[in-house]
Amino acid sequence: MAKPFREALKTKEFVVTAEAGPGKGSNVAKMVEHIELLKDRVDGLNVTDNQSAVMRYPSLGTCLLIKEHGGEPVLQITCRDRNRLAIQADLLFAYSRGIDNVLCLTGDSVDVGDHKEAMPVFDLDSVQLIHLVHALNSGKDMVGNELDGGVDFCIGASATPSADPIEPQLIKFEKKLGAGVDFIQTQAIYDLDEFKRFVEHARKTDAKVKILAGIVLLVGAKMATYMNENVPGIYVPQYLIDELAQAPKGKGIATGIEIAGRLIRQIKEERICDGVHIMAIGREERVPEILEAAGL
Amino acid sequence: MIRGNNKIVAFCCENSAYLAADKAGRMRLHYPDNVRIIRVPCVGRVDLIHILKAFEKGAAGVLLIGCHEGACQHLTGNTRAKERAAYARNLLKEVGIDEARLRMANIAPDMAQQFVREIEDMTEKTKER
Amino acid sequence: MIIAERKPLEEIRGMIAGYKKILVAGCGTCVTICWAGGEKEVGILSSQLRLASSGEGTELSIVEACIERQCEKEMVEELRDKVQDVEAIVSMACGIGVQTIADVFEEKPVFPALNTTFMGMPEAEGVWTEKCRSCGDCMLYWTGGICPVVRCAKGLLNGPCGGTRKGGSCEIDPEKDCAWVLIYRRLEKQGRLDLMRKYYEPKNYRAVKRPGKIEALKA
Amino acid sequence: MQIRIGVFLCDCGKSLSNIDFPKVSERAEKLQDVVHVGLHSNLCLKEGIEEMLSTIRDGAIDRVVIAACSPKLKEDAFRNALEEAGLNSNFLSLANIREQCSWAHEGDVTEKALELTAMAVERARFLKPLVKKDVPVNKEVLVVGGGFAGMKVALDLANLGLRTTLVERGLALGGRLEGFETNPAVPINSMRKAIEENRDIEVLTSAELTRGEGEVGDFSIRIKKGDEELSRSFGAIIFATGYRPEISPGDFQLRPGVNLISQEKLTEILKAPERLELRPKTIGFVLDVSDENCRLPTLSALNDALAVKERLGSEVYVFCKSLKVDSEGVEEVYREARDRGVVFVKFEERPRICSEDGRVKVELNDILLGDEITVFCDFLVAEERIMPSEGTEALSSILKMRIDSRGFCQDENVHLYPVSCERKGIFCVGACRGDLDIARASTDVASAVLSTYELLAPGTAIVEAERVKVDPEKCRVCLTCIRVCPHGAIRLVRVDTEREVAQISDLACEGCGICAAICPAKAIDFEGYGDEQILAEVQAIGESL
Repeated sequence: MAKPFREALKTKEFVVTAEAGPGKGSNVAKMVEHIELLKDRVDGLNVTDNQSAVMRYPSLGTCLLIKEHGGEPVLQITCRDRNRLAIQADLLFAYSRGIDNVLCLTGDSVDVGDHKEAMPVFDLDSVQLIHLVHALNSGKDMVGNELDGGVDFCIGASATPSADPIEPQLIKFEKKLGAGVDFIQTQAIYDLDEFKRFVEHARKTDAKVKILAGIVLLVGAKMATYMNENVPGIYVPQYLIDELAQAPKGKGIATGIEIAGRLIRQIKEERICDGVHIMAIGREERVPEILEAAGL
Repeated sequence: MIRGNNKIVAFCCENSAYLAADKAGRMRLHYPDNVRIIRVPCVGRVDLIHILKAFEKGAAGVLLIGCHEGACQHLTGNTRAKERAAYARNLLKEVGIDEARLRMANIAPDMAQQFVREIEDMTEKTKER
Repeated sequence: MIIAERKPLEEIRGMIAGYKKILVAGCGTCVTICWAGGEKEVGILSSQLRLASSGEGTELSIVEACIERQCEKEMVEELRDKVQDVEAIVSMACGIGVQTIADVFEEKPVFPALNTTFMGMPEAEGVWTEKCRSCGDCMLYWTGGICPVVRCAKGLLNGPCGGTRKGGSCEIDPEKDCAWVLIYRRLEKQGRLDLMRKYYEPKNYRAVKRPGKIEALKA
Repeated sequence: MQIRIGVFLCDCGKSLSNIDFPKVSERAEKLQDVVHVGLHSNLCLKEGIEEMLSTIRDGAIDRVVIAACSPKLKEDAFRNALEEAGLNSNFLSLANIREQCSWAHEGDVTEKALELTAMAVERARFLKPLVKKDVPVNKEVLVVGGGFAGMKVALDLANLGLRTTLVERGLALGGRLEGFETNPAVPINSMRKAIEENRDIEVLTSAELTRGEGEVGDFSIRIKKGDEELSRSFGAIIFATGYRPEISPGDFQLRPGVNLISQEKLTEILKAPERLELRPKTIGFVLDVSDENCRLPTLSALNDALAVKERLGSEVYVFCKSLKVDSEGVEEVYREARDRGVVFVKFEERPRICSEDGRVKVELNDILLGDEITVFCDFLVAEERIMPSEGTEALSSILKMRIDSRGFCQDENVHLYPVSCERKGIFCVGACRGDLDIARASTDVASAVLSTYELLAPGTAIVEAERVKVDPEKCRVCLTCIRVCPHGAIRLVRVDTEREVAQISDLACEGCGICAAICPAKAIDFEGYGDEQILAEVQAIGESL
């Protein structure tokens, strides 16, 4: 059995989590494979919630699977698909089944997903969601009704250190810290100097919050360029794109693994933050290699 | 049922196309006689309903002819007409009228040959329908 | 002002299929100003309908009219004489006008020729943008006069999402500004950024009980 | 009342043989509301017009349709004739059966001539009378900019008896003429004195325009002078805001230590050569790098080159590509410069300029020698680019005028040249329109002064009242027409205590009809080109007669 994630946050010098992206369909075999592969190598498996607004197997269901296979799940909840009733109900259910880590997110717009005509809910925003989880943790629902059997969630929030302009993002980030979170998981970072400035800023508001740097595995120069152009808040510096471009054909991913390993090693060695969250979008099976490259 | 009259209605700016048509006459440049010129003070005066009504009357084609871009006495009349023609083509498409039956052209007052070519061209195009 | 746009001709023709005599009724207020359903558009739609049906060889006679406001029962009454002579009414008003006509002339089928889209303002000639969603709980006083409910694609109340694109445009459309970046810049200019730092509770979606009703005379 | 249309057919001295006039005549009689059809051979001659007039005077008809030559030829004469006969001159509808019918087609065109006549008749049925009226115009003129052109405009207008207000944002009049070597020399001081002495010229220095409303004949302008804001009214406005020289950083990098200097700096040196530690042995000028058609920079470089020769006695090189000498007197200056020993070196490829041992090294391929040459200069005077004055854009937007693609006054449009802009009663003169020398600016001034005089001197202007008119009942106040009118001729006017509606100034309107086409409420009527009149013509097309 994995050690509880919140324990790891408190005690471990360097926390490592990995992202698990559910697939489209009821076949969970591949997911189980990934769980088995990663559950003992990382401190938490973080499950996306209809990521990129593309309908998939649910976050909650995947978290249950992780639990069943002896892993430590982190439930991602977005505000896009559920109103405040549904979110609270899901959280109660999650806690009742031993899922007690939650990452509170706004959620990508339905316009970027595969059900573009869906109603975007956004009854709450991410800051309000954090407040909601705190309310539940205190034994009451968000309108103040007593709960029969409370919850105790370890609460996380996200941040975008490379946003441009950064100031409005920082104000919102401070609101998240103000609402009270146990850990921060960032959007992919590649420029460590910029990231250091961000951590410094975060520490000024909340000295104790645990910060996990987001590491997205680059599989080639094309992906890096695509992300720069199309994924808000992610900026891959040109020297990394060049490095990827120089990789021999078919070896792009190996270079990507090396880059990810190098970043993680540097973060750990320089104690820039408290850990990393590895997002190997669609290449979860390569996470062990990244860990090896990072010397973990 | 609207009967076809096989006419081409040419809304001509009196500062350019209308003068070009006059010049074509003076030069005896003969062109098909199915064209009906309607003089307008600026091609920007031509409204969508004028175009549509011409087709309702059974026109084979409609031409909007104004000054060259940058030479409109009213600065934006010809560019507006161009936009309007594009919009009108969509309206025509919706009712199943070949978009090629509506065209916007730019002509200078002395371009008699060009005027004749526009008329001949439209006549030729609309014959095929 | 209410902004609307005309439905595709095919959809309108689908609605009126089978009717031989129709009234196309425009509205002289909001939809006139937004170039969707005024006297001018009544002329255009009628002309298109005539052209399309003559192209098909079907019979269609159209009565054209445009009144001051279709959302007023008394004004809609002006159409009564014309309505008597037709089998169906195509209303070129917003959804409110269509319903008023349908209420006044219950015996006749009424068809909407427009899609009512939003409340907005003219941005440039022929361009309108949405500015208010009539949430019934106006918060413009703390957002620098920029409404996040409608201008933020997600209607967020506590700041931008992580989707803000480089330079401050919106996740869903690089052509649109991120409302929260606009709010930040406005409040910064006014030296009121403290307003943005405050936490705002989840929105009260019962500020207006839907369907909305206001009784101004009631205490 | 029943409309009674008279149709006058003209066979142009029996020359239009491919039209069967008796047949046209016979069938035209059957057209709706036609009560008279006359066949003529000479409608454009006095006798022809007399024949027509007698029919009108009989009172038998009240609308006239003339099927003859192009309206572009005789329309005005026909309208005058109508008026002479006591009929409103707008009750005229023309069919162009000569240029656009008889002459344009081969074979018999009787049918077409008849249809064109029918179109004109149909249109005539919808004509309404237009009343000519006098509108008063304010005879005062605002001149913006107190440089050479502005001063000259003010003086010339004042001499013609029109009062002017000359607004200059600087401390004094004179503009760039101060310290600018001109040939022939401009008597700037005597101009200044003449203005001071002229009681018809009010000079406001350190003053700027802040707001502008209204149209030709009645502009309301706010002028800020110090802390004061003055409200004034003018009948016309003349822009003479001049230019601003600029050295493009991309073309030349003026760095301290490198003796690449601006023209301004050279003027400073020339004023007090005694302050120089060392008399420069060689001075170079470089031209045609940023703009091959530079007029003012060329002129000033030539004048400065001569001044350098005279006052410093240095060796002078002018590095140029084509040397624009098309301004008055410039060829002469150029010859004089050559005679005095100024060396002109022509290049095709951009010279390479760098500093070496405290001097400026210019390397270039001399196209006359066909060889690379190197010249060391103590100073190299950089070419200036002529740019619009600062604030041109803001000023233009105050008066709702368009600027050209380079930011100068006056949109690029052939119809506006030389000095008009799209708004009637506003003129642009001199270098605010671009790179114009003194001689050209003087021509501009003459042209603008003449137009202004014509416009304002009578104190009133004759207009056709409400030719293009907004129906206040139908106007939805959507402001579309105000936004689209290319001539700034429409504004909101309060019609009663509650309502404002768009109103078109009869004087400022140029009759394009763009507003009438775009008005979503169909509230704008354009007599002569109204919807019902245009559609009447359309309706007559293809009607079997």
